[in-house]
Amino acid sequence: MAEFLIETIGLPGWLAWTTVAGVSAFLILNLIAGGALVFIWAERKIAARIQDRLGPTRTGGRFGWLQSLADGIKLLAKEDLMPDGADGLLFRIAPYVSFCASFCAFIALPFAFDVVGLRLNVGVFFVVAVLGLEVFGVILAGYASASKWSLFGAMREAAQVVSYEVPLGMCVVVPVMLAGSMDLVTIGEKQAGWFTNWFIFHDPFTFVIFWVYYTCAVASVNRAPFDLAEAESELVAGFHTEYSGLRWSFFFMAEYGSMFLVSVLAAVLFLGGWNGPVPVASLLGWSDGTAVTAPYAVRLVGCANLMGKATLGVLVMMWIRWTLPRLRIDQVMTTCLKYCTPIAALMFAGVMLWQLFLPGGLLPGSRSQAAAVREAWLEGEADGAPVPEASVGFVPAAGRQVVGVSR
Amino acid sequence: MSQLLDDDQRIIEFDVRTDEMLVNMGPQHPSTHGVLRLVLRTDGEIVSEMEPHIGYLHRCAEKIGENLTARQWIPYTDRMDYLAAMNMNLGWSLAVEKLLRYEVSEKARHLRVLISELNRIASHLVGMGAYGLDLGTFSPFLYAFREREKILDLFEEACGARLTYSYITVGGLTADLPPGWLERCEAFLDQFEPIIREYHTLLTTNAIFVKRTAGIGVLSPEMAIDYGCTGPVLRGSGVDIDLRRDGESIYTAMYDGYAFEVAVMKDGHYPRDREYPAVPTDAVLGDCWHRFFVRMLEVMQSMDLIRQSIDRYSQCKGPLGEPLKLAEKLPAGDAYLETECPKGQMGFYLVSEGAAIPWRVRARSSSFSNLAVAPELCRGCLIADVPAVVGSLDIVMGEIDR
Amino acid sequence: MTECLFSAMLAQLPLAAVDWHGLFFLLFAAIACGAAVMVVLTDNVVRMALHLVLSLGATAGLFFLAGSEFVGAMQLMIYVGGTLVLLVFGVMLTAQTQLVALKTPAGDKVLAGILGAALFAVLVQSAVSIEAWRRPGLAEVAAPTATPLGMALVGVRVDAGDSESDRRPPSGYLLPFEIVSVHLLVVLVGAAYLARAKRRRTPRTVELVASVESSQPSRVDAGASESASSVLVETGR
Amino acid sequence: MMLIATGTVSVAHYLVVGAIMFTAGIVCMAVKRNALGVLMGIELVLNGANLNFVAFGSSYLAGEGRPPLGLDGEVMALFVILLAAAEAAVALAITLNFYNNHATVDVDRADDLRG
Amino acid sequence: MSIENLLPLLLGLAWLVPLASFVAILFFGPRMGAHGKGAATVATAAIMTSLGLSLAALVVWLGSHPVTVAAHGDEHAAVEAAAPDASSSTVRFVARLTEPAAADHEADSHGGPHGDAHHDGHSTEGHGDGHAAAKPVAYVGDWYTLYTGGSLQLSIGWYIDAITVLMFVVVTFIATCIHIYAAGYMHDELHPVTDGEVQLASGATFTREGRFHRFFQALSLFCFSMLGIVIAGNLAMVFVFWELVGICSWFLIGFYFERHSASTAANKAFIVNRVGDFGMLIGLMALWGGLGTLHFGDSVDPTTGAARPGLFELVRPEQEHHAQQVPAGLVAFSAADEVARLANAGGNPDELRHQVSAAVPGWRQQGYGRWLLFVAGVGIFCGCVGKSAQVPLFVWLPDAMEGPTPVSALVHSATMVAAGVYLVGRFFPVLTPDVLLVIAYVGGMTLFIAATIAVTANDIKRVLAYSTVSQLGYMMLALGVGGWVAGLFHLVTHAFFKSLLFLCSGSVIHACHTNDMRKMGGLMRVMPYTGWTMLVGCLAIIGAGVPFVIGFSGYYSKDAILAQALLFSRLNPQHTILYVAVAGGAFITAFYMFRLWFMTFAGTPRDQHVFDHAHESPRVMTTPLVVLAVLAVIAGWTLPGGFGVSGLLEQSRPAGTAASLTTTDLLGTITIPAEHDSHAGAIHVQATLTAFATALAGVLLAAAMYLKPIVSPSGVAAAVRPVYTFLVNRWYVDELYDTIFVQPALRIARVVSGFDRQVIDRLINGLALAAKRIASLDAWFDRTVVDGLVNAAGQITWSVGLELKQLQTGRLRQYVMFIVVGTVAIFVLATLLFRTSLAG
Repeated sequence: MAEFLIETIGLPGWLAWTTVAGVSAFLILNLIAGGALVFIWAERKIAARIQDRLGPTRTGGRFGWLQSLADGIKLLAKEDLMPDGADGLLFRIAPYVSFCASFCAFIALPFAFDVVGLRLNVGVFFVVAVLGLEVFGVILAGYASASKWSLFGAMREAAQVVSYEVPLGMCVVVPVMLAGSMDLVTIGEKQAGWFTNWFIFHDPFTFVIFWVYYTCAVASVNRAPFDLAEAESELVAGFHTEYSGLRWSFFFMAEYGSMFLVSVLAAVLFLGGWNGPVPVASLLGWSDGTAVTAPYAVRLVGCANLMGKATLGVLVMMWIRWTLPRLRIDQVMTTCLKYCTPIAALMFAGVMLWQLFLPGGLLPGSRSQAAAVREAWLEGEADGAPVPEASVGFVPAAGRQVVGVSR
Repeated sequence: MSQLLDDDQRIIEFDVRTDEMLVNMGPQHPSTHGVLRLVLRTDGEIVSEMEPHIGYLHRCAEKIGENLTARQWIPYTDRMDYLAAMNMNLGWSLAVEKLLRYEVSEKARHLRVLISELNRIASHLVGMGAYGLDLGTFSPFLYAFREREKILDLFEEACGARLTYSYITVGGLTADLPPGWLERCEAFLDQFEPIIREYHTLLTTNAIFVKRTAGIGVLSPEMAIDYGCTGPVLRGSGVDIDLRRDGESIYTAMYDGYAFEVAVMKDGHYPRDREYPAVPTDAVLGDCWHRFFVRMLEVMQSMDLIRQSIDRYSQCKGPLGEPLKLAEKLPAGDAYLETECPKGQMGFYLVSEGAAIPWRVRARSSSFSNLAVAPELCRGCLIADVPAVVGSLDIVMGEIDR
Repeated sequence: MTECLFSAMLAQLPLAAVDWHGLFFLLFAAIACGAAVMVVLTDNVVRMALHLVLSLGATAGLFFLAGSEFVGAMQLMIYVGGTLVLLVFGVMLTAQTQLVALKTPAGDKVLAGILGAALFAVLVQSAVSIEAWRRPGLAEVAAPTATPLGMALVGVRVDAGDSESDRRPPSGYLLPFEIVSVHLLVVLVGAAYLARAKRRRTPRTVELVASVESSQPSRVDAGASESASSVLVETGR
Repeated sequence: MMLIATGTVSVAHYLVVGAIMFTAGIVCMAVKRNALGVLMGIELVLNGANLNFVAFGSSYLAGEGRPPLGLDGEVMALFVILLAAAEAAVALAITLNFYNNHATVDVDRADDLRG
Repeated sequence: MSIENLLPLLLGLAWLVPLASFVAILFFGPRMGAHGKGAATVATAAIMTSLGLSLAALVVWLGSHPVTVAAHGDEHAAVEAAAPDASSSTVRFVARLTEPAAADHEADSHGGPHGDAHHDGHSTEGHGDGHAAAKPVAYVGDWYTLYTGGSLQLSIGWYIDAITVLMFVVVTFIATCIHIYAAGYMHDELHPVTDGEVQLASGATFTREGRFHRFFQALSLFCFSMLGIVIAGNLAMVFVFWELVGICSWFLIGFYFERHSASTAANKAFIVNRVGDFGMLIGLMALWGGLGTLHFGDSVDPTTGAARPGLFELVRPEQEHHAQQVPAGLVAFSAADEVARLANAGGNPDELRHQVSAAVPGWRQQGYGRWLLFVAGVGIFCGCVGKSAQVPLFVWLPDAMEGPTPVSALVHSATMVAAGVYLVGRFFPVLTPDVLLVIAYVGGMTLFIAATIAVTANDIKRVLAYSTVSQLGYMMLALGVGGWVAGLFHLVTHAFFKSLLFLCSGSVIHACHTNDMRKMGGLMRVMPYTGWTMLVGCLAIIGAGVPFVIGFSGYYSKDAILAQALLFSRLNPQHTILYVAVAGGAFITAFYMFRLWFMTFAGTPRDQHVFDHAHESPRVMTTPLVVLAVLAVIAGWTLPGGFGVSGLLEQSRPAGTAASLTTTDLLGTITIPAEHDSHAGAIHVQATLTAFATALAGVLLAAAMYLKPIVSPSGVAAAVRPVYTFLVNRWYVDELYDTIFVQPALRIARVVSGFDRQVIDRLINGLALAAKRIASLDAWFDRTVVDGLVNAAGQITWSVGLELKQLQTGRLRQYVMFIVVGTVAIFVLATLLFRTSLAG
């Protein structure tokens, strides 16, 4: 887009880049805010339907589709209370820390093969890392509120999120291993084609590990049955007990943002990303560069695909929330450390062995192999300018016998 | 030195030490069933001590009873266990009738069984739904209330009120049933029966629910008896007492000819336990799960009793009989009667000096005794277990504070 | 035509000369240094932690700017997301009112300031004294280093020259990597063991425990009575 | 500001930032009485050092030729981060143990073994 | 997956599975079921898995290299089968590593394009002898390099050709049978065992825990080691597994180690083997010192990535049409003096290298290095002598019968003793005609000596043991006279029928609780399965068959040996004795085998008590017998399509050995005949008839002496009393060794110990006394002067410490400041001292 601005409109480079950055930020910000509105409304409707109710019906005419907006306006107008004895600075800053973490992670998320805020070479890692920062805001909020319930909530959240990052990380590494890259776009591209190319269907281990990932994702964004940090029957409202108004709504947006984020991540890592179950675009001969309009259409379809999958993930989370009771904190930790982590580790090893043994065969001695990898890499580098998605699979990719360089 | 340490019996190991905290759970807390205040002393997530503070709903009901005639006090009994007001009415009415040595008509007797058992179902539905809420699942609560609303509809039709009925009264009931009520009641029972299976799916057999309740808050039969626990709490610990079978004759006479089996585990089995989900392996007799399960069984039991009473009631010809006068003179003397209410054994005591207004009125509340055991059950558990334990006791503050 | 004019006008602005890399470097460096200084200046531990997060987060930004994406993400994940959460956890576990903000004698502060200034002078002097280090970088966008890094960890060095001596160590960083892994494991086990303290019960609490042990023998911390005066304060913190 | 105008960051810039962080960390260790504050000082020190490693290893910042450390710099930085995590875990455990035994985290009171 | 990847994978797994079983039993053995009963299941499952994988490998092999033409019967066909260039179906594949361009990363695959790509690259160039130029199909490569130093590369690798695959199948198959059999045989070990043969000092009976799982643990390790030898890609690996086999045999023979005889036998086997291994080590050193590689096949230099030729290529280089020659390395090594002379003449290393390589052919003509190659071959053969129990190191094998019978079966048929023969077969290309002659003579002696001893033995297992030794002699002889296929063919068939015989004898012992044949007789009635299967075994071992029509497996292999020996003796009349030994051995074999069978199964019971208690063995033991019996019959057959063991073996005939070769060397002129020449009509017919006649004569004699007592055995013994005594005492070999080696050693030891006690001890005692005196003097000095000094020092240190400890304030923050002060000070000092810059 920046090239387009520079070449066609003739803007100077810095302005073009600033514009692009601004537009991207605007889009993502609105995606989160708008997404939160939609999801909150959806959650209300879904919860209501699950519980034999109707949910909001009036606001906005039909289906109460403006209900979340109305609530938002109400929250804006509400007084921002701060308890006496609270640590003012931290109390104020906490919701923004949470929200920013959730927001920042969106930067690296691809929505179609080139619709991505910032294509990072270490995209997966970045997203998981930044997502982990969200807990910091929660801890600050819990501490700064000067409320025991908040403190309890914060402690629970800290313990839970730090623990669940372990199996989550392990699950995330599996697609990275299969794609041979930490770049989310590359990972998505590796799954192009029919739905059988999706990593979830790559082998039995990845199928299992997807569900482990989903469980851990639900836990790491604090949704039922792992919503210990805000368990209303125990801790009143957990870390945001003392929050109201806009600040509270920031926590809320961060929560829904993270929910959406982990769902998008699940879709990209396991469910083929923007690739539909059937490669319609390539079947129609729409692959890049053949028709002028095709890329845009492909991108749109890709976005829709990804959004659909991610939304499905979010809806399942809602479904779970309104169906299951909440676990106890020790049971949550047990689930993480005694079940998720070992299973993830086993599955990880399984995928690794699958990769090692099925396509190639026993790998011969490593010394000369290492030299070969090195040669290949240097050769590739000499070919031309370095390619961002260049990557080396440490494990032989399907159909290749030896470690090779994939580009 | 290390040898010394090893030998010292007074040395224990424990996790990272955190500061102890005093935490108020309630009186404005989402899961304390009304205005109960629980003061928790916690060490991290572990509750080392718990103390219930009560009295936020005290209305001097007993004192008021000493200034009203026996029938005039009926509405005040409604507000004790407001979730099972019919049973409260019945208890007080029977106590007064015991003093008067009065016997109601056969038709009134069957109608009283019908109405009080129906209210037992309603009460247990609230207990069950709210328990789910305590454990963090919202939907069963609404499913329970949906069915309870249908019972309240029936009550409204019979007596005009949805919560505070004052329907059963000294000497009978205030009015006979309207025409067609019995059919609607039967229709309700028919559609309600399969729904119980849903509840079992959502809660009783749900793995997380079992994890949260099985083996938690284990109440030994001895302790239950020592603390005077009654009702499902007592039966959940395996003590086979039900006043409908074991009570005073004036009360058991009401259930004469009714076939029912007390919902209590005997020899490792519940009555008719093939029809219900199996007891999970983790569950220990006397834990939260068993208390909950006993309530679920009692819902079924009450449905049976209602079906029987509908039969008998419709066979009774003749009038229902008028209740006693509003200012009926009471004979001098005293009477105490306990009845089996949904929450436990509710006792009413009155002393009369011969006037229409009793000289003394006292109530023995089952929830009060049941709550008293909560500190024992909560000692050493996690914070999350406190709502689970207190919820499983199914208390009503209106009855405790009176 | 007008567009061209417009863009020509824009090109005249001094902004056109802005080097974004330098700007962002300044931004992140300012945050990193400022927050680091704030860590020193703040007395409240929790706020110190906040500043530390800022500082380390900005450092991650500096890593990204230097082209070390992987290290930057690692910094975010392990340092900020893991280590600091752990620290804050520790702060909360020990968060008694009088401990949150311990005052330091002014003399110590002055002394430390002087020493710090001396150290800083030495460090800065050595940083700028080498001419080669002051030579500005070519600022060519280098290839991402994540993959070479991964290869280095398993023993393939793609950055080094061809000669045999350049390829030392021949096994790459596999061995250090394993050592670090084992080290981490040992450390974690040790830390878990260390944090499980043994305590002596005082006789008074023995009775108390005895009365409790019948129901929940293992969970009760009876040793708390030693510091009961401090922990039973109603305010909690 | 000069940087913005001339637009090139050199290794020395990173070194200076590292020096500031390092010094701040040292001073932090020297003045904080709270054990966790000392710990935070250590983290700052490690980070300052890390910046140096990355700066020397960065091909972006290097002038002609290969950067002085090359990939080794980044690998070192990685190991430093990992070991810092380990160090924090142990230090925290020690602190908690200290807190358990002394009901305080004041390092000035940790002088049981003084001469 | 292509075959060059698939075969190493399959065989590698087959090789490793027993190791896994060993590890599992090692760690969890006692916990596997009651008394470790599950260990048998684990070990059996492991070896069955190996068998399955080996069979799969065989199928894969046959899929790519079908055996289309018979090696037996039709000599022309055999010739063609041996000449791959004539039969296009046989792919000549040499690891592509020989290509200089192996540096690119494709080379890592140890594969690359299929061998067809450079099919016939050499043989079609039309040099004289197509047969000699044929190079067998082999897949080579390394899994893992353990160590690289200088030119030495120790690696775990594979060298897979037809015989490797075949040996895998044979070894795993027989091991499977034996595992199953042992699960039944060893069931006593499931419970505490009272060993009546152990005398305790107190006179009480000895009772110990059962060692069921330990038995299977060792068995698994044994299989692993044996398979390791078979798959090994280089001599170093062979040596390692060679020693592993040795230690396993030590475990297994000494399984009842409480028994004095068992522990002695185990030690004996071990020590005797070490003697041979010493020779092997010498051979190894000679090869490595001269050639710098121990790989059989061609390998890749680990540092440069260049191809480096293996042993076979060095000894029989391809450009010399695989004719044997002394490798340049060995020549230069032994011509060290000449090289030194060149070096002294000056010139840089490159020139020197050039000069040396130019001079090598000349030196080779002068005979340099020939001895070295001879020594290397004989050295390697020494190892084989030990392991395969050849003269003079055969004494351990009969004693090894102290182990449980399944062990005997395994040791004597498929594993340990086979290892030696296998190694000679594997190493065949490197062996010079002189070495071969040595081998042939050693084999001939062994075969004759062992056979004669077997005639007089009465212990059923001992008879079999000596027969094994004798049959091994056959194999060695066959290899020695150039019968490569014949020898290895006999190895395979012998594996089947000898394990069958041993298992049968085990069954008999199991039933009779005695080893003594003189107490048996007439067992056929009570043990029909055992009897019949043992009869099959006996028939197989004597090579029974209808001449020129069909026969037991031994018929084919023995015929081949006989024919080859006959041919050899025709071409080398001075060595006719070898043929005589073979023919005579055949006669004696037939005699003592049927003596055994008649004494055991035929006739009437000699000891009624034993007979009454005898019973047929359980199904788990008889089933392997039947299976093995079937194989003992058919293993030698060649199917109408041409498929057969010998055909398979023919595929891996070493390069350059298909033609006869006449050399004049260290031991005179020797002609090693081409093997296919022995199929020529005249030779073949004569050999077959001789074999048939000798075997028949032996059987008839046995029948005459033991079935129908026409000739009284005792009468015969009395008639040739000196000979009989000589044989009963096993040629006095043990006594000879005792006299030559053991007794002198003991005598020397006694003298030395006397010297130790009389002289050295006294000297030391005197020294000690003197030291004691001096010490008391010293003590006084110590107490007054030294202690005073030390105390003073301590006092000073203490008081200084008291002052200095003030410095240790315990204040963390102060320490930090100290560190900073120190750091800054070092910087400043450095600047002041070195004056360069502040940065130092």
